[in-house]
Amino acid sequence: MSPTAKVRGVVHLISDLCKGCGICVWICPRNVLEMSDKVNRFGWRIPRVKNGCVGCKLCETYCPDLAIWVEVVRNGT
Amino acid sequence: MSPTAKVRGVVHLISDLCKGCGICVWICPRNVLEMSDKVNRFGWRIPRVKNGCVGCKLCETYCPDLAIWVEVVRNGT
Amino acid sequence: MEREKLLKPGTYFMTGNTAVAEAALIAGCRFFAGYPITPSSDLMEHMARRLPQVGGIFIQGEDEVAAINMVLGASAAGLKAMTATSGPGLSLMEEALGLGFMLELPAVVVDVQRVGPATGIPTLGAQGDVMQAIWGSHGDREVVVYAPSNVQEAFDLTIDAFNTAEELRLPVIILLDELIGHGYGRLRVPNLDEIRIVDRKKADIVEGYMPFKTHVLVPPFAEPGKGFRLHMTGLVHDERGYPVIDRDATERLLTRLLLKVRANRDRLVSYEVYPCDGIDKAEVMIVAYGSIANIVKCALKRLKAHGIKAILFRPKVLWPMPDVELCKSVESYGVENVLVVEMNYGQYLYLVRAALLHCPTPYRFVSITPGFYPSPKELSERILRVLS
Amino acid sequence: MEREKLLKPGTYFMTGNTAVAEAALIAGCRFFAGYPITPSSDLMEHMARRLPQVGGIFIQGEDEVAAINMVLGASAAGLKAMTATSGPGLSLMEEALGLGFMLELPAVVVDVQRVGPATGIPTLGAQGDVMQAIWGSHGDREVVVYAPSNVQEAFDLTIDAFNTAEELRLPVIILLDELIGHGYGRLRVPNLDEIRIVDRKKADIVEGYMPFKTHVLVPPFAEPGKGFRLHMTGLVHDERGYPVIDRDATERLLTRLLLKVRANRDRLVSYEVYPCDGIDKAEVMIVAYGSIANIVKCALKRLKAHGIKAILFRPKVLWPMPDVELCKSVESYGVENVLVVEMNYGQYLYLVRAALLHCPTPYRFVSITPGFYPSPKELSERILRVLS
Amino acid sequence: MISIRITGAGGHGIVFAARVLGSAFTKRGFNVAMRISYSPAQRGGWSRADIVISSEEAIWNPIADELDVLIVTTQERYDAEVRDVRHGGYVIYESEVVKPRDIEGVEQIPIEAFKLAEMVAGSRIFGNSVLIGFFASASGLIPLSLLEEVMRELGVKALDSNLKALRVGFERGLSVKIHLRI
Amino acid sequence: MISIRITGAGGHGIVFAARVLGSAFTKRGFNVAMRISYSPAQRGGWSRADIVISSEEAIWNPIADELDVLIVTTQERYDAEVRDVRHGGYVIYESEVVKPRDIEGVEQIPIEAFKLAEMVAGSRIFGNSVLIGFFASASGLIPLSLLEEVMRELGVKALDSNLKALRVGFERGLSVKIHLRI
Amino acid sequence: MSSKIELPPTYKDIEDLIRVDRLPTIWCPGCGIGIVLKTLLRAIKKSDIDVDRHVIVSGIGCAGRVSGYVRLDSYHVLHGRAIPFAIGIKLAKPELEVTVVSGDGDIVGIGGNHFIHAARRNHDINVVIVNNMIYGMTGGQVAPTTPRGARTTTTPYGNIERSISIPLLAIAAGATYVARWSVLHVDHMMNSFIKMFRHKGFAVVEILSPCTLFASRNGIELLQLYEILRRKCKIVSNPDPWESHIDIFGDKPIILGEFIEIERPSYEELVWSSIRG
Amino acid sequence: MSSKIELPPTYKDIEDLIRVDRLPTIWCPGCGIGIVLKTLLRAIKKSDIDVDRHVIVSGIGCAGRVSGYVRLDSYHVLHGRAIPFAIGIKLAKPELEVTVVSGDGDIVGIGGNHFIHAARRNHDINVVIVNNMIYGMTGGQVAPTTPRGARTTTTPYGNIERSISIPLLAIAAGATYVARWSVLHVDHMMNSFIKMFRHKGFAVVEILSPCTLFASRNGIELLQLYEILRRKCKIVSNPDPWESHIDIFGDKPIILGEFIEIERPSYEELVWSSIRG
Ligand SMILES: Cc1ncc(C[n+]2csc(CCOP(=O)(O)OP(=O)(O)O)c2C)c(N)n1
Ligand SMILES: Cc1ncc(C[n+]2csc(CCOP(=O)(O)OP(=O)(O)O)c2C)c(N)n1
Ligand code: SF4
Ligand code: SF4
Ligand code: SF4
Ligand code: SF4
Ligand code: SF4
Ligand code: SF4
Ligand SMILES: [Mg+2]
Ligand SMILES: [Mg+2]
Repeated sequence: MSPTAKVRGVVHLISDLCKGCGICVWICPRNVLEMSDKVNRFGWRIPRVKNGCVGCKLCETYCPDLAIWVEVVRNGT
Repeated sequence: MSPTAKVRGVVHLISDLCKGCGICVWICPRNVLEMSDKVNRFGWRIPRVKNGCVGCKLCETYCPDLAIWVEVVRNGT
Repeated sequence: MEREKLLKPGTYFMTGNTAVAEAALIAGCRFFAGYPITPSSDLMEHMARRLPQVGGIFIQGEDEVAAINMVLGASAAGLKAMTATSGPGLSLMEEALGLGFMLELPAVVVDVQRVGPATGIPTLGAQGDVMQAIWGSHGDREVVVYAPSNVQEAFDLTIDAFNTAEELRLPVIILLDELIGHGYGRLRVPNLDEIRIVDRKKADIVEGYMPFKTHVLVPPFAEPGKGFRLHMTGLVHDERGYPVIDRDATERLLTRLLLKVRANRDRLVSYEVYPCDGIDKAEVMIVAYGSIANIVKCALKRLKAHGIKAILFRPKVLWPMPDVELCKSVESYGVENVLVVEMNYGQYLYLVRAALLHCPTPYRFVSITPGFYPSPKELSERILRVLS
Repeated sequence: MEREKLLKPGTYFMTGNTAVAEAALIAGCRFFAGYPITPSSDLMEHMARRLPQVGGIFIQGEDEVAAINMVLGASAAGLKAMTATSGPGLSLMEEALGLGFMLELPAVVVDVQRVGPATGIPTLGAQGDVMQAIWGSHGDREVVVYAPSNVQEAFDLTIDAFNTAEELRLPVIILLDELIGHGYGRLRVPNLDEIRIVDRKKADIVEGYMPFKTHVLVPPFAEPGKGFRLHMTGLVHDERGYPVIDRDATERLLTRLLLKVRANRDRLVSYEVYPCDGIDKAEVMIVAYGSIANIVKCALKRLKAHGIKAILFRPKVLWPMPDVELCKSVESYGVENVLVVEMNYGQYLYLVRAALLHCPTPYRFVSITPGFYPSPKELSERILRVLS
Repeated sequence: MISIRITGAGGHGIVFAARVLGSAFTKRGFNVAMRISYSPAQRGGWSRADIVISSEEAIWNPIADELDVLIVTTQERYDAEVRDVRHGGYVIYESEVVKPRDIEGVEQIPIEAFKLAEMVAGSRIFGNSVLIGFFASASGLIPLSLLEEVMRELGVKALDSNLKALRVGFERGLSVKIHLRI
Repeated sequence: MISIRITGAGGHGIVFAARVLGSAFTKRGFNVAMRISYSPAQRGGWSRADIVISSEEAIWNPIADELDVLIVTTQERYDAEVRDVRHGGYVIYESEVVKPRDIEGVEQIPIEAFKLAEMVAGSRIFGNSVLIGFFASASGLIPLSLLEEVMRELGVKALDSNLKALRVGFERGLSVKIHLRI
Repeated sequence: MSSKIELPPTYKDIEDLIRVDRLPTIWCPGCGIGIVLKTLLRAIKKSDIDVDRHVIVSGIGCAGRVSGYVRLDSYHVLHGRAIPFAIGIKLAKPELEVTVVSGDGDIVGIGGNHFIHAARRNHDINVVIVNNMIYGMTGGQVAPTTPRGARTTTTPYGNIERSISIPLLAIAAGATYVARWSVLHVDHMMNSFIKMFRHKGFAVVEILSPCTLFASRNGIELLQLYEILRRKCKIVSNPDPWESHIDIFGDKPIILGEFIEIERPSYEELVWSSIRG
Repeated sequence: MSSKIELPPTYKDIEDLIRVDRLPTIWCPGCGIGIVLKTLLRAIKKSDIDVDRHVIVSGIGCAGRVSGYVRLDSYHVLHGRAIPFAIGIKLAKPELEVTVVSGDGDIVGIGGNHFIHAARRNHDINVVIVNNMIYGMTGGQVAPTTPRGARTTTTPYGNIERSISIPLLAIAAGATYVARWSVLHVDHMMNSFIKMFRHKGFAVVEILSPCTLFASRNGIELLQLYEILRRKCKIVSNPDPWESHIDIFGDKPIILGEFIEIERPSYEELVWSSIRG
């Protein structure tokens, strides 16, 4: 993969696993995420995904609850 | 007291306190002490005092059982 | 000034753990060393906040062993001292409880019981540490074991516990369980003057002071730093406190230490018979203590509705045991069946059986699953099944 | 090859501590973790020398808590494991004994009793840890407590202890005292083939293996490293080993664990009635165990000379208690007085009393000063005084 | 003797509400026993307070056979606990979050505690005070002034906001009647 | 049943001597119970072995009412323990160090164990073996060969010297008669 | 409660090592322990050791709950006693790779004596210490790792104790591999975990992990704690253990890195070679 | 047994501090503990603190018996627990000068956890550790201080454990005064004792002391052990704690000296000032 290849990410949330801690929101370098008013079935407020994900996967890496994951889509594929 | 003053020591043993360990014999720089065949009332062999004590008090200092002591006699006194 | 910082007379709604802590402060406790463990931690936390306010010392140890040994040290230095823990912690403190007994150091140990053994269920109450409280140390040691069953009693018996510890110079145990420790209830605090506070008798400096005199049950206490030049040892010792290996000295020391509790049993024993009036004959006597006894009280009404005349015999002090009193009740109420109800799988039961030998009566046991308090209805149904 | 290094069949003159150690090796013990304490240290020292010879592991821990937890770990890994200590160490091990019970880990703990409480008299024997052995942990836990009274029994009951621990998957205790531990006596070792050795039942790898199945009393043991992916916890857990907070699961787990001992009591109970023949009626039945029972045996002759027909009832297994059997003996010999003789200030006494409720009989207690074994003459005089 | 249960999510101030009620009954001279329980999870989850109020001196048991009143602020708790309410008993539920089922013989009373709290005190977190006030006036068992006194004594943060919420709840409760006998 | 006590100073090999005797009686088929005690001091002081030999299977008690035989190697122990010897019993004492008192009804037999040991085995430390041999032949209860066998089995250091001392003790004992019945 | 939860596909690599039926975990929202858990499992997968030979032992505490979420042979033992239990396993079955995962209080508070003596004897086990600077499970009491001045439920007037440095203590006692990272240093953490599995001897990896309780007792948000870690952690090569005390609210950087990595025969090697030899 | 023993006149200075009626001590002939005892008492006499304010606490072991021979307020408590007991006394009565005297096994074996946490909190007590490199009282088992290779009753094939360095451990844990001497260094020992009384904070003085059992288990005479100490001990100023491991049978010198002497507020100061303040 060339370092200049444009990459974007599609963010998925397993809402049952999310505890609404906001780490993903805090760590995302592109401010792709923000907390929503939606609560999951355990009563936790969960984040919402906005546009602009570059697929860096920081949110996935630092989510303590395995609740968020990112599909990396390479330009053109 | 002048450093050249001749000093000698008179060694006393409290035989009831002695356990015959031989530390005094071992540590005496002048070989003034040696183990004897005499046993005290607890059955320990006790040391015997020979001549030549210079009053350095090493035996007294290192006797763990407070059993030996040295009277230091200064020359002429 | 310190006195001003104590809980004011009045009526409160507080937890059992808080009531114990506040009572301890009123009783004069000025040292607390502990180690966190559910469901006793909040008692410790309360002391962490409150002790400095009254000029006392709080310290959290590196473990329970440290905590209880610090308590004994502080007591040796003359302070009234206390710790609080739960089952796993009590297991770790048993060796030191024996030392406190041997060194005649007053101390109060609170065990807020939870489900055991091992880690069990930390957040739920039980009554599984009863026999351990009485018999958990190696060697023969006596202890006084308090078992309050409500917030008011948690307060009152804590005062008693400190008084007993001071008077007899030994460690005593207060057994709560989660339901009483964390449960809220009414507490009426009287004027401080109305509360009897006992301080250990202190020795005067005299030539030839014998720290472990054997012709008095509880020799006066010698504080360090006063010139007594006292020696205390956990080895068997003579009247001077010197270690000895001698039959008579051993017998003298150990019997004197044990007699502190045994010879004072009549004063120490405490119990309730419920209902206290209106009944002169009961087919069934239920023996229960602590929080379970409360549920029994409620269940009695239901039993009555089923035509069963039953009374509750509730020790407030589990040890020394009100065994003679239990037999007296059995006899005076013409009891035909004794029913022991415990939230464990049979502990105090054995001591009740031993007591009943003096008034042989059939007995039954109802075991309540540790952690899961039954409602009065559930309990009365269990009882009915056992009786039928 | 290992087998060759075991004690050969034959007759020996050795100490009780050595006999326990050698029996442990024969029973298959291949792990020992301990911490020095008089009068059990020589047992550990023997294991330090002998275990490497038979391919076993010896380690001295930094304290007793480390030692017992290492023993449990080794047992969890599948080895037969053991520790030895004395009262102060047993106090420190109580928490872990509860864990072993909860995790269903076989282990053998030897307590060579000395005078307590606290440091007491380290070099002299006593019988002060009896109730602690039975009741010393927090929460409800069952244990099997062996009380050999001579070197041969020290050997035989150690084999039994390992077998019971393996069969029921729980920690068991062997109570010696200094006199038996350090005392020499005759030991006859049979051919190894004649010694019954039990190994814990191992689980086979199957999908959906339930490590804590509740419809069998003792589930098969799953060894780590075999792919079971097992979870064990000291929290109350379900059949999968997962922590749960649930009344039924708690009841199922705890009752199953307790039933291992309770449901097997008939097989576990062991006792001797002495003299075993030549007497059909006894006014007095003496209950005693361990080394004191030997002195009682000798004293019986003297009692007879005073016209007192007495027998000895001696539990070899203190817990589960031969209570039914005790009552049977009371009844079949027409016993009029039960006399409990212990080298403590009254411990097993309470359990004897509880047992006697089923055959109410007057009882007496003779307390022997801990540490100071009486001669048969002294003892019989004490007994005569108590009986008169 | 009456038994009340207050339950809801971890952040709903259940224990505080229960302490206020318990203290008030205590001040009125009753014997009050109260038990607090939490869901097993470390954070989040639910909490619950069971209060038994008795006029008999010797009764200190917080565990009742059935509930006279259930005060509930989450659907999950409602579903789990409504069955404990006795025939003839009451459910007071936060009507924004709880959708009650039809239950024979149990009177179910809605109150939008969270919304009211937000309105009068600026935040939904004072919903618990609304509920206390509501129960007090509906049952007629505790005067407003006593509740205010208790709140002051407990030394709560944001006392003013709590008092506001309390009062609005009390007001709303005046139009409702809960019949209880201690 | 007979009871024997061997006692002396810490370095006198008391326990070893007692183990040899105990093992020998065991090999002869008796039940032997033995107890070892020490003075409280950390080192030095005395040691003591009490041996009870019984022909009854169930008897394992090393604590006797009185002694049939006391074997003693220090004055201090002699003074402390001689009173435990029964009327008609025996004292075997190291005659170089122990000066016996006159005691009615107790036969006191001297043997210069230390000196003999030094003579035949080169060191006084083998005095304990002299005493065992002496007791064995004087009592007629243990043949020399059995003692030798036991010593070999116990794997003692300086076996030869011990055996020499044993034999000289055994020889000396032949001229003495101690009457004991197990 | 937790019916039919499925892990995201990006966790397929470790799905078989997680007890998915027990999710979500009991940990608070944002608790760092979850990051340690997944990193550990990935390291196990990447280790050259068969997963069935991995054993996890933990004591009591929030971090101690790790053992209950791993689908491995795992033991959740007494508070403070994970190390001796693990030593028992390792001595008995040296072919197992035994890793202790537990909290700071569990390992260096009540368990401190086992820690120093296991280090001294160089037992061939791994110890992962999740250091949240507090007693989490019991509700936020002071721990030996709590910074001076910090408020906890038992230091309501501020902590007067000096906090312990785990790397320094470990090395002084004799540990042969010691590293420290935070939950924000996942790659380094993973690398250290893999190293500790390979290491023959006592390996200690301390992971700084933000805790809700520690934050709230000190008047800050959990995410602020993460922020502090991000800002103040400094990775140093060959860091000086004497400089390793953590000053969470002060100005000094928090030193991370591998403090020691040396070879010394492990206790197990020595004991087994003496038995076989 | 010990009727009418009188001390030599040269001990008149400390006669009132010795329980003469209990002499001779139970210690073996030549045991070094006696030298520690008399040096300690002389230091107490020379300290600026009233003797009645001195308190001695010890655990169980040969060294622990020191508390029974001093005519001072003295407590002979549980094995390993002298430090927490002493802390309890000191916290309760800060005007007392509390000194723990006990054995290596007692303090850093079973008592290791109390030792490191007391050091960390810098409790204002003194700890004299008589290090005889073995468990003496129980008959000669391996101690954490036993050198590698040494034979003891529980290491019949030679010790495979590394011995602990008490100064290093103490300093790493947070002790503020740490010195090591041997019983052959009476003047230095005395000096350190006096210093530790003055020192406000956790002071540790380790004294190497020859033991009959250690000698005999290793096939040498007690006096040979004294000889080894005389030959191998090397007094160093500002010694490096990392170089402080003791290699008794090897070639390396045994480093003696004062390892650290720093000021840091003691726990007692902080706690009492917060109460009074
Ligand atoms: C013997 C014993 N004492 C106390 C406890 C209570 N306890 C459970 S966890 C814990 C501390 C947990 O702190 P830490 O080890 O730092 O783990 P964390 O919860 O912070 O991850 C304590 C004191 C216990 N279970 N057993
Ligand atoms: C809880 C407990 N475990 C074990 C013992 C037995 N014990 C007494 S002293 C001692 C060790 C002594 O060694 P050390 O502390 O080095 O002192 P020394 O005798 O060498 O001076 C032990 C293990 C005890 N008394 N209590
Ligand atoms: S980090 Fe994970 S648990 Fe936290 S809010 Fe984001 S997705 Fe939810
Ligand atoms: S992958 Fe990176 S950019 Fe995309 S949401 Fe996650 S953190 Fe933000
Ligand atoms: S040093 Fe003391 S005890 Fe040892 S032999 Fe000399 S005088 Fe006796
Ligand atoms: S004083 Fe010195 S010279 Fe004299 S005997 Fe003692 S050691 Fe020897
Ligand atoms: S209390 Fe702290 S460590 Fe425990 S789960 Fe919550 S955030 Fe994690
Ligand atoms: S065993 Fe060692 S430490 Fe103990 S008294 Fe003897 S020489 Fe001293
Ligand atoms: Mg923590
Ligand atoms: Mg030592």
